[in-house]
Amino acid sequence: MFNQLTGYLSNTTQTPGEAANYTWALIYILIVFAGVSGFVILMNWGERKLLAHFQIRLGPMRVGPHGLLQPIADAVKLLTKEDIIPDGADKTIFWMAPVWVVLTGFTTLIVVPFGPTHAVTDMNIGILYMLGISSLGVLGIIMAGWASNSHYPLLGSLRSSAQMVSYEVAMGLAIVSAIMMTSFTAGWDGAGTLSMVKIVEAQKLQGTWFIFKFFPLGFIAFAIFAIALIAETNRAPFDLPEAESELVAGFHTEYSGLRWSLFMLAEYAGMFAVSSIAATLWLGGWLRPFPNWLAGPTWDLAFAVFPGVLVILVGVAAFYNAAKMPKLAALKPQTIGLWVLGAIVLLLGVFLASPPVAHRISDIEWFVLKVGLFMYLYVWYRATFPRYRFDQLMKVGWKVLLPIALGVLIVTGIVGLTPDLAAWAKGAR
Amino acid sequence: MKKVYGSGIREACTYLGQNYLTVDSSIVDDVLQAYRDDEGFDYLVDLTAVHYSKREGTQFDVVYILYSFAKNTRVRLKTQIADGAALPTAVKIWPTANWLEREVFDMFGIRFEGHPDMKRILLPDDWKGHPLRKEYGILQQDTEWVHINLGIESAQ
Amino acid sequence: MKDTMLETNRDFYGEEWGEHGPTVLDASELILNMGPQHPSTHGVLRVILKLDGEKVLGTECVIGYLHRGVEKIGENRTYTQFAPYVDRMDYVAAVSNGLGYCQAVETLINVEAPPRAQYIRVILAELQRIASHQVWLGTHALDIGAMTPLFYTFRDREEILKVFEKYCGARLTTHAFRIGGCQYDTYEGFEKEVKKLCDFMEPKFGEYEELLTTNRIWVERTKGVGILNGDDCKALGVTGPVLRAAGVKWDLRKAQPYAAYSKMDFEIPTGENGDTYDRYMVRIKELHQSLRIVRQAVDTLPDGPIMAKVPKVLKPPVGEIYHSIEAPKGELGYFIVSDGSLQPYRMRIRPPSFVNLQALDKMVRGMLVADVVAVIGTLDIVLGEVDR
Amino acid sequence: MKVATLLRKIFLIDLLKGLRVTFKYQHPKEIYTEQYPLERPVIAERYRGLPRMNVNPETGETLCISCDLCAKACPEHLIVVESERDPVTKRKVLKNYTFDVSRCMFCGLCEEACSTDALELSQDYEIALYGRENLILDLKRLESGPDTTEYTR
Repeated sequence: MFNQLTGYLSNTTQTPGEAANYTWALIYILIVFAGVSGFVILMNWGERKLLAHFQIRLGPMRVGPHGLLQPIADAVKLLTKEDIIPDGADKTIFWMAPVWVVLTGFTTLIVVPFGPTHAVTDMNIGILYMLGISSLGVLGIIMAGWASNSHYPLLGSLRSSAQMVSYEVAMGLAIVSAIMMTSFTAGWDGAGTLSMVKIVEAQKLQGTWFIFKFFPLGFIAFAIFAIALIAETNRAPFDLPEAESELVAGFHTEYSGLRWSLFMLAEYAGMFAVSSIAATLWLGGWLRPFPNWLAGPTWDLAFAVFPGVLVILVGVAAFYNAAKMPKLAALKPQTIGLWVLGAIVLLLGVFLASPPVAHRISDIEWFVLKVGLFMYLYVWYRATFPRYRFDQLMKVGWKVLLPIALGVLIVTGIVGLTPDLAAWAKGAR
Repeated sequence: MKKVYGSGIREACTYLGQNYLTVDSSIVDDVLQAYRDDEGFDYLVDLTAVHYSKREGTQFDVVYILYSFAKNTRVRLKTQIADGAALPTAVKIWPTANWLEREVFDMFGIRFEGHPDMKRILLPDDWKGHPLRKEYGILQQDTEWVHINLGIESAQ
Repeated sequence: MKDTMLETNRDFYGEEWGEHGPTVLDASELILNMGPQHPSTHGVLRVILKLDGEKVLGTECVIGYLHRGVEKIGENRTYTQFAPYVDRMDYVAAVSNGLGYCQAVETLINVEAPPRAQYIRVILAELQRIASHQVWLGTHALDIGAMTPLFYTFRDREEILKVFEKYCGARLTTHAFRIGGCQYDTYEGFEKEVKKLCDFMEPKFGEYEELLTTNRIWVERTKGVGILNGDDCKALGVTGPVLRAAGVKWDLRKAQPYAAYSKMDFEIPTGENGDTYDRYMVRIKELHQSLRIVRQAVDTLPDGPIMAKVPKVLKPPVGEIYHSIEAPKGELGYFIVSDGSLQPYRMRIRPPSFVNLQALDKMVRGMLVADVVAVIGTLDIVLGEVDR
Repeated sequence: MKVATLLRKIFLIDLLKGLRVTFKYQHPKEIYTEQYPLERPVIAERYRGLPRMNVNPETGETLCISCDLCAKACPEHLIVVESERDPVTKRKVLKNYTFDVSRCMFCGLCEEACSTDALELSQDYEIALYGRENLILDLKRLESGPDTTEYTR
């Protein structure tokens, strides 16, 4: 037991799942669960704040410094709210739906590779597993829509299912083209991989992120995936299932309190999961940027420390803001809170930036940074675009994305095989 | 401008530069049709009524305001009917009249024959009384309705 | 009330809709109650949709949730006293309402407001048109899913409201004009401030357009949606930008000029197809035209009195009059019958929103649920005016 | 032209244009929100707010001459002027004056009707109170002005 606990700390080749180290696997599951939940809370605040800034507003400001405690206040509110089950609802399914959605949302996360060893487990069919489980989430949405016995949720859930089915095709094809790229790794004998960890390793070995591979093919595939992932997570401009101005709140119209917050939790977890697929497949997962151009141990250290330095900067920004706060009696607790927050963030940043820690977990930090980039894009899109209509959404999915994805797939295959073909032609002659 | 329609036309004059025509309620339909088809008044601006409670017999004036895009002129057509009497609907001439006639029915209780959906529009369907009649006080309300549907004694 | 609704709409709902709601889920038709509490019915409009899947087979509007009996109030107030009430009909364009009312009563008592008052009226009414169109654009974009234009338009509208507040002391329900002219003269620096406002506005309109005009999602959502051609518009009595988008070049400011509009140089923007996109473009162009009018009016603002000679106790002669103006939403008419007393005998208001809303059914038949929302938005209705 | 439109479509120029606008406005200095109790809006001079009865600053006597014009001008009939005739001077003396702000729509007609500048709609806009009955103001409250509200979180 103890052995299992300490032994893994020095293990730098295998994920706990692979090493059959159940204690650490459990710890990782808890870390991932807690981490993603924390991320959801942060994201909740971040989205509101970001969206507000896009829209020349301030966003939450009153609860805690710069509204930082707003998610907690909201959580308390949601937990203490009356839990309403509509009269005509199918109670069992109504009860099951949010649980199901959360379950599928979090189960996908066990194969997400935060680092070469930082994943709960590494399956050899990792990406397939992720796609499969995440598409099960739609079942929960249909359950919610059906069980509510109300028109808006029903329409919302039907839209959702149709949308997921059609966008999964384009998404799958884009993924296949990335997987195909893994098979061009020198020394792998043309064998690709579905394992999330191996996909990143392939990018490391090939010395390029797949977004830049066979430019612009990798980029197009990435773009298709980037569009499909918004549709997959029901976010604007593809947020038809919850289209606020049409269907009130879509499939979760009849939900309130805790159950509703479960849907939100699942939505953000789903966003995290899908973004992590994109980061893994095209943005090099946990790999730091510029591995070839800025190589060498000095640069390695610099890049390892970089995320920690970012956190330190956030802390400094908090201090700066606290110093700039108007000196009013009413704002005193807020100012003090901001000082304390700045101190905590600063300490965290120093801890993360200290070289031993940084070396061990800088890959996690890079991964989270990349996912964070996607989160920013999510909010940015939401702030800018109108919503597609249902039939237009289908049109974009089937008539635009699918053909392009197919074309990219074929061209990728041809381009990738050209050296082999040339060699074969030479040999044949 | 003014057309001769036998004895049906009671009065045709201009007040402050605005033309109006008073016709008998029996020929209102024909006159409206003629105005649209022959004179090109293709836009029914408004349809409303006025309640002259002190007048004997024909208590209500129903007013049609017509406009012609081509001539850029407006004309008012008035007809007088008694309480409880009905007028032919103008919906088949101008679809606009649909809601306007419903509003007149709602507010004055004047029925329009042949209207596709003659029911109240602004007030609740089972409200009693027609508020724009002169005998309906400004503070008056259908207390029974308010009591049953809103569960309060008074909405004021 | 619900049950009686069902009773009277038996043929609309179909028989299986019993007393307790839909017990049988009919696979072919779905009755969807949109409103009165719904995010995008612009107030308390209730639209009952008959759907086949998401396709709209028919609609029925239930209105009157905001009925306040403005016409009845009008019969019980003196002419002066009624003026603040009209502000509360179309509450996003209060100045236009007040302008129409004052003009109507002035016609009735045969008084003309002095030129300076006329110009001030034009300036404020056009600023109000801009503000109203901005509210429309923001909410319409929000209906279609673009959240941000709402905040940008409301920010810019705020500047107009600040001018209103400085001029007449209120932002929304302004009560800016009185019968016979204006109560207030311009404040110090009014001209400069309005000109600055115009310069501030122009680039902002460009921003709205950058966000929407060429955006492919916006174009797809609006082009070919809710088509209403010119003949339909005339038959349904639809006026305002909706009529102009259908290609009918008709604007009361040009057709029957009132206030100082006859001295202004401006164009009437028109559309071609009469779809939602054209209506959007017409209104955007109208924003620019309004700015043009405001600039001209400020430049040529004459000096002189702001109030005509109107008796303190207003007793118009016996008679009746109809006067209408081009409100931001269409033709806003006042039909006033006077019996020679202090109070109007009959005060009929012809609201543009009420008549325009009638066209909803024709516009959305065969469209999808999402289009209903877009069409309600594009009609630019204000429920305060629909229900009065 | 055709090619240009096509290229614009492929490179998503239309979408990027919108994204640029929203990106630009992220800057904190563009924020338009007013942090209300901390920052208070500047009220225009002509603002029509809570009514106030002015008193003669030297003698402290009311300026109201009980002419009842404001009550007649009010569309909502919410002003009640109570006065009695002074037996000596034969002039009307104001006894009480009630103003029901709960029904007031701040149209300013009473202010315009007043011939002595006694009644004025002041620039106080924070007039929310607990209970409708508190909004019926009598002469004393109209003269003293509103109770100042302090905001301490």
